Amino acid sequence: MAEITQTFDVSAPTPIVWAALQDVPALVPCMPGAALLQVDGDTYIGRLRVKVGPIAAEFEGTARVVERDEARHRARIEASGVDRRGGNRGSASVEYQLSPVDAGTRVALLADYRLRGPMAQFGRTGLIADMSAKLTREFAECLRHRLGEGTASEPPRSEEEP
Amino acid sequence: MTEARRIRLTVNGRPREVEVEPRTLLSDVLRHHLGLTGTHVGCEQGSCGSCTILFDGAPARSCLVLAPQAEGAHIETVEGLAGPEAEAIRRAMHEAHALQCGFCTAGIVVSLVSALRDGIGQDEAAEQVLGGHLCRCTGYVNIRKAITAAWKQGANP
Amino acid sequence: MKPAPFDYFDPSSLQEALELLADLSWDASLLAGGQSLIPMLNMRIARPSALIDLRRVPGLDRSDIGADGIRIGAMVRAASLERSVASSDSAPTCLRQALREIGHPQIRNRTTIGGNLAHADPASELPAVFVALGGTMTLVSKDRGERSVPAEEFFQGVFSTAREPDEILVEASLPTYPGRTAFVEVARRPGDFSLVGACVAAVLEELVAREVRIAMCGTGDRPRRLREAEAVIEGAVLSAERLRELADAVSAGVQPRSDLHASDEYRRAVAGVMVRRALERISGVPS
Amino acid sequence: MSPYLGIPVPRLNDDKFLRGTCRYVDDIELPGMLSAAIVRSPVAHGLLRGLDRSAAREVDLVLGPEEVRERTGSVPVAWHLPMQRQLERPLIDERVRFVGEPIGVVVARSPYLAEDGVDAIVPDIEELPSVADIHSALAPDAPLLYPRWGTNVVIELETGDEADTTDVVFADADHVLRCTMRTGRLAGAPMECRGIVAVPDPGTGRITIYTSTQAPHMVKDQVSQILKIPHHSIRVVAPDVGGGFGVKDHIYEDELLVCLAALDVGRPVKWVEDRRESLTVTAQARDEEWDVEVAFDRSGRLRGIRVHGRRNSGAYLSIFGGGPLATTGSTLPGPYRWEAVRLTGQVIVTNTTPTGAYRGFGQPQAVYIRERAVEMVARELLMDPVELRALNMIRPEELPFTTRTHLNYDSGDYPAALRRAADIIRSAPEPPEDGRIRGVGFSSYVESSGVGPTAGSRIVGVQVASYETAIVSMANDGSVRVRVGTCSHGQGHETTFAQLAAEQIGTTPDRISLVHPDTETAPYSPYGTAASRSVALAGGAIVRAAGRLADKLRAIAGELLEASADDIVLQDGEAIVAGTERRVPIAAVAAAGLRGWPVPSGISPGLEESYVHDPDNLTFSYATHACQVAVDPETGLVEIERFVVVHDCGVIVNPMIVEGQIHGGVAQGIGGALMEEVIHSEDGQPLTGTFMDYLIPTTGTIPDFHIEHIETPAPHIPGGMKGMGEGGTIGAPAAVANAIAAALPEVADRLTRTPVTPDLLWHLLQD
Repeated sequence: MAEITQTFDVSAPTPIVWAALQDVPALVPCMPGAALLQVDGDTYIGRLRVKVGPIAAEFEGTARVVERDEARHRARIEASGVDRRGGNRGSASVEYQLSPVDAGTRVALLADYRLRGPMAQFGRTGLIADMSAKLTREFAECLRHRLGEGTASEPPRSEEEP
Repeated sequence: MTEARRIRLTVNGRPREVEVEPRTLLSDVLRHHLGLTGTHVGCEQGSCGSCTILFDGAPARSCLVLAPQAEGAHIETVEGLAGPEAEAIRRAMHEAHALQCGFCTAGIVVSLVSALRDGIGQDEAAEQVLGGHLCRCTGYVNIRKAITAAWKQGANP
Repeated sequence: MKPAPFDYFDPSSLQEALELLADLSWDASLLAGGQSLIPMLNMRIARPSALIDLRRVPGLDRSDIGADGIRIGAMVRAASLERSVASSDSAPTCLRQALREIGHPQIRNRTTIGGNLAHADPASELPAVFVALGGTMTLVSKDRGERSVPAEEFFQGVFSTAREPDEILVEASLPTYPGRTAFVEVARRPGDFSLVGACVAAVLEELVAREVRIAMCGTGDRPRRLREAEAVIEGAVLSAERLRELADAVSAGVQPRSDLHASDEYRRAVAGVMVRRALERISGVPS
Repeated sequence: MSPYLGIPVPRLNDDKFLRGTCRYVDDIELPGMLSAAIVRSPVAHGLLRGLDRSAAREVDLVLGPEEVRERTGSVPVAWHLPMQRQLERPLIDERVRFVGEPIGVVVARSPYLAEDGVDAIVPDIEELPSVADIHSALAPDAPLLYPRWGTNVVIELETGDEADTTDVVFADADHVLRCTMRTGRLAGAPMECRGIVAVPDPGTGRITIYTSTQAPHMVKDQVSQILKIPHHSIRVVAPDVGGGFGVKDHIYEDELLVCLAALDVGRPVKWVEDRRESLTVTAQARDEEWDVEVAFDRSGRLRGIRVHGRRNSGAYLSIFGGGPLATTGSTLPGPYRWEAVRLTGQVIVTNTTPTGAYRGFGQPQAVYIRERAVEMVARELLMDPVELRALNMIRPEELPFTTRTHLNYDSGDYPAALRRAADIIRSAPEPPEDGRIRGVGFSSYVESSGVGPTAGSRIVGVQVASYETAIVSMANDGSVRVRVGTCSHGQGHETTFAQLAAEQIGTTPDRISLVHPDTETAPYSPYGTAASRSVALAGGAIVRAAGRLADKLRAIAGELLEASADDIVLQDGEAIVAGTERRVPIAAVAAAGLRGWPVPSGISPGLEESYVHDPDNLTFSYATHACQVAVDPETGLVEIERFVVVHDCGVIVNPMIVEGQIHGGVAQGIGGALMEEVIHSEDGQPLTGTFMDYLIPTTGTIPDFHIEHIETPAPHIPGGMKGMGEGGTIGAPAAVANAIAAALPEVADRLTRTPVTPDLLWHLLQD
């Protein structure tokens, strides 16, 4: 289990950023190793490949937008998948909150990862926490570039509670 | 390739040949293809040392060697250990009651025999070499006694 | 606990190995000594579709300890380097000490220097030594040829390095270091991965320390130089309280993570202790 | 003076282990044999819908929940306590309750392919919220593992003195010490994992089972009951067994599934547990929390001890159920006089690996609680902990002594062991000045061993027969076969039992062989080798059976030598007319006895004698352990520098083997005190599935020991032996913890959990 928060600022105004965030298929490429296989309303069927050194897993599953509060610019996505080859099961809850700042918009990401199976039982290193942090960091970094059309902006700051 | 490969190796002085999947562990080759079940498998994580064999003369975990890595290698297992050092270690372990359930014993015999052959010091053997083996029965006390006895004897045969 | 199936290749030349690696994409693993990889294969945590065994690649198993430093082929076994280092007077003490902390003799007879470094286990001892002494990794790929990466840039995270998927680590080298060095670690049992390990180097004239190098393992996702801490004693006269200041700076400078075996607070505090003890060892300053 | 007893006879069966010709389960290869792998739950709690096997190719058989449920009865709990909510459960239930719970079996041509098959199967499980520790399991809104109970508490236990009588003692005492203690979860971790080869005989419907077990007859009973196979169709053989320590005292779901699979494919099927399974699925132990109160007077007199325990049972009650908690209760008084002893406790189910028997079985907890508390009391009174113990110890002249918990201590001199251990450790040379802090701690206990009498088992609710039978027979050449139901797996019975028989029959131990544990030849013994019982129960039976055989031999020899049987002495393989030169080899006597003539009238032909041994009491070994540690306060690393054991296990048959048992037992105790702990994540994922994460002692962590024996025979056991196999593990953790506390008085009162890891100790030293 790992909880990671990431916040970053983009120069675009909040409504624009909000709109952009609603286009999930367009965001998928920002998730390293992720691929969208099928869309069904607010449910997205996809695949996520993760690899840390020799350790690799390929999760197939669904992501659903479970909360969308246009007014407060807040939404939560829940995803869960199975790594058929490795017998791992993963689930994640990603929440984002937009707030206007003078420079544009502040994006706060809160991701909560849960893993079951051999990978979760690999005790020694802080592997899972590290993997999740890396995923979220790269996702945030990519979002920042897209949403801010590459304009200079605050690099993501992150905290973790592994 | 995943399909079986022909592996040639020398085991206890005899040239042997097996045809196995490349993922086959050397411990399984020895035990289940060559019938040398004296080498025991205690963890397949490289931690317990029960499966220790001599790989080109040096102690190694046979559970951490893939069959193809042993192509052309000279392997010695507990069954093949002979000579004064081997008998000295066996006698010392018997007389000191250095084994109980006996499962980890083969690996320990292999490591200690090679240490005695290579002229490794007694303390090094009792700390470093024995340190690479887990035993759940003896608390190691009598194994160290056996090392003391064998090394004393090795010094003046 | 048996490995999942994989394709196995044992190329007989570096060129052949590089071509295979280039073709097989992200899902191939390189096999050196296998003492870290094979346990992961057995537990099926690692399940590469292909293994490329470097066992038959010529020229990777030579090491050379000379006046201009140490060059170690990727396939040199820890045990054999241990022997060459023991018989050399120019090899740094910390290397000898760190080598003896790698597992047990039965493991060191198989494990290779290249495999140990490329695996980049954050608790592993050797990477800290290479970071502290400013070592260099030589990487080769089919398309881009050879490049050198400083150890500090090579290690990038848990099991993660600067090695591109199509690259092979062929050699690791250490420059000569003019001063004294020491590697000190705390582990729960002899031979276990370090909870915290410190590699320390300093040139000492009287009790003035120069060229100070400090790198830790077990205190984060990779071994790191602790420059702020180094600065605390660089050019200074070593004394008991100076070393205590240093210990505090070390503790402040590391970002350890909690795991089963120790909390981040523990690692933070003990990191300072290890560095202090290592310096006491090489300087003779009593605590 | 006996020629064979009390002698360090080197073990008779070492050679095969030293040369690799021994045979463990995984060494058995049979024609046409297939391999099995177990399908396990990846989640801690959920509704089990089935298995998606669509992707499982290259397998010969898959059995899932449905097929298994159709054909199996329920798995019984063999220890029934009052207020126990679980007496049995299905082999595969409608829901999974811990990670690793078996939910199916795959059979294929090799273990590699069988594991591929397991990988290809995706369990269909609807995940439920889980609880991984006793506190979340007791929370008012906790998810329930067995909703129909309305609670996660499976047993509520109350033993010893009544609440009110205990209150009176506590009210009258000068002081009451209160604290909460915790013993970490342990794994038995024998070096050989579990394993089975199941060999069906389609022609006769019989099945032969080779399995790594401490109790072949228990396995047979369970296979018959759970798989509904008649007893006479089952044969169970224990080959060489690579350690048990309690975790191999019964058969597990895994082995039962393999038997089913073998019957289906009609071919031998082998399954060998891997180390991850051994450390995450095989029954675990301890994992308890205790509220402890000790009432005492200014004078140092111990008055009462009152504890409330919370035991983490894991997903269900394993075979011996709440037995460990009950045993903690009965052994709580230890070697001291108390006016009141009371234990209440709860056994709590959680979504973790089931806990069961492991060396010590509840007694290490009793000793840890009591002996830690006793040294806390000593510290509070500024008394020497040795003097405090001596003041309260039962004196030799008070024995036999009945405890507040109704144990009848047999014989010995408890204070003598304490004094001697203290003298030895305190005469140790001054340690070097190395910046580390030294401390010495003690632990005194009475080991309840030789389990033991049928009457006792009946009272406490154990459903398993606990007497032992020995059959001793002599062949024409004078060689002797000894058959018992206990099952040596490292304890050296092959040697010890031979010495016992040799002593009676007057022939050398090497002429006596212990028959390999096999339900076809061994007398019934479902309890097997466990609970420090083999030498007292089976050994006592051998003394009697061999004695009967010796009487018969003397009678026949008398006939041959024309002397009175009473004048015949059996020694060194001969029958001799006392004080004469007239003698005849035992072989000649044997030949006559087996031929049937010449034998005296009234003596039946044949040379096979048996004895059923059901003593009227347990045996009570005792000891004091003394330990010196060196603590590095900056790293929290603890080194055991000295360890002293002064003990009494009655008549010692083979001192070398007894000391070996102490070495191994203490080493396991030290492991539990300093480094061993099974850890589950908060959502029930086991995190200690390797020997890199579950740390057992290596040679560097165990010092040489100083051991001294006191020998007070057990008055009620033929031969006078007392069981002692668990003593080291029972006493050591408290001695180690007390030594650390003595080294660091500033943390002594907060040092209340095991294991004492460097991290834990460092944290205690910080605040």
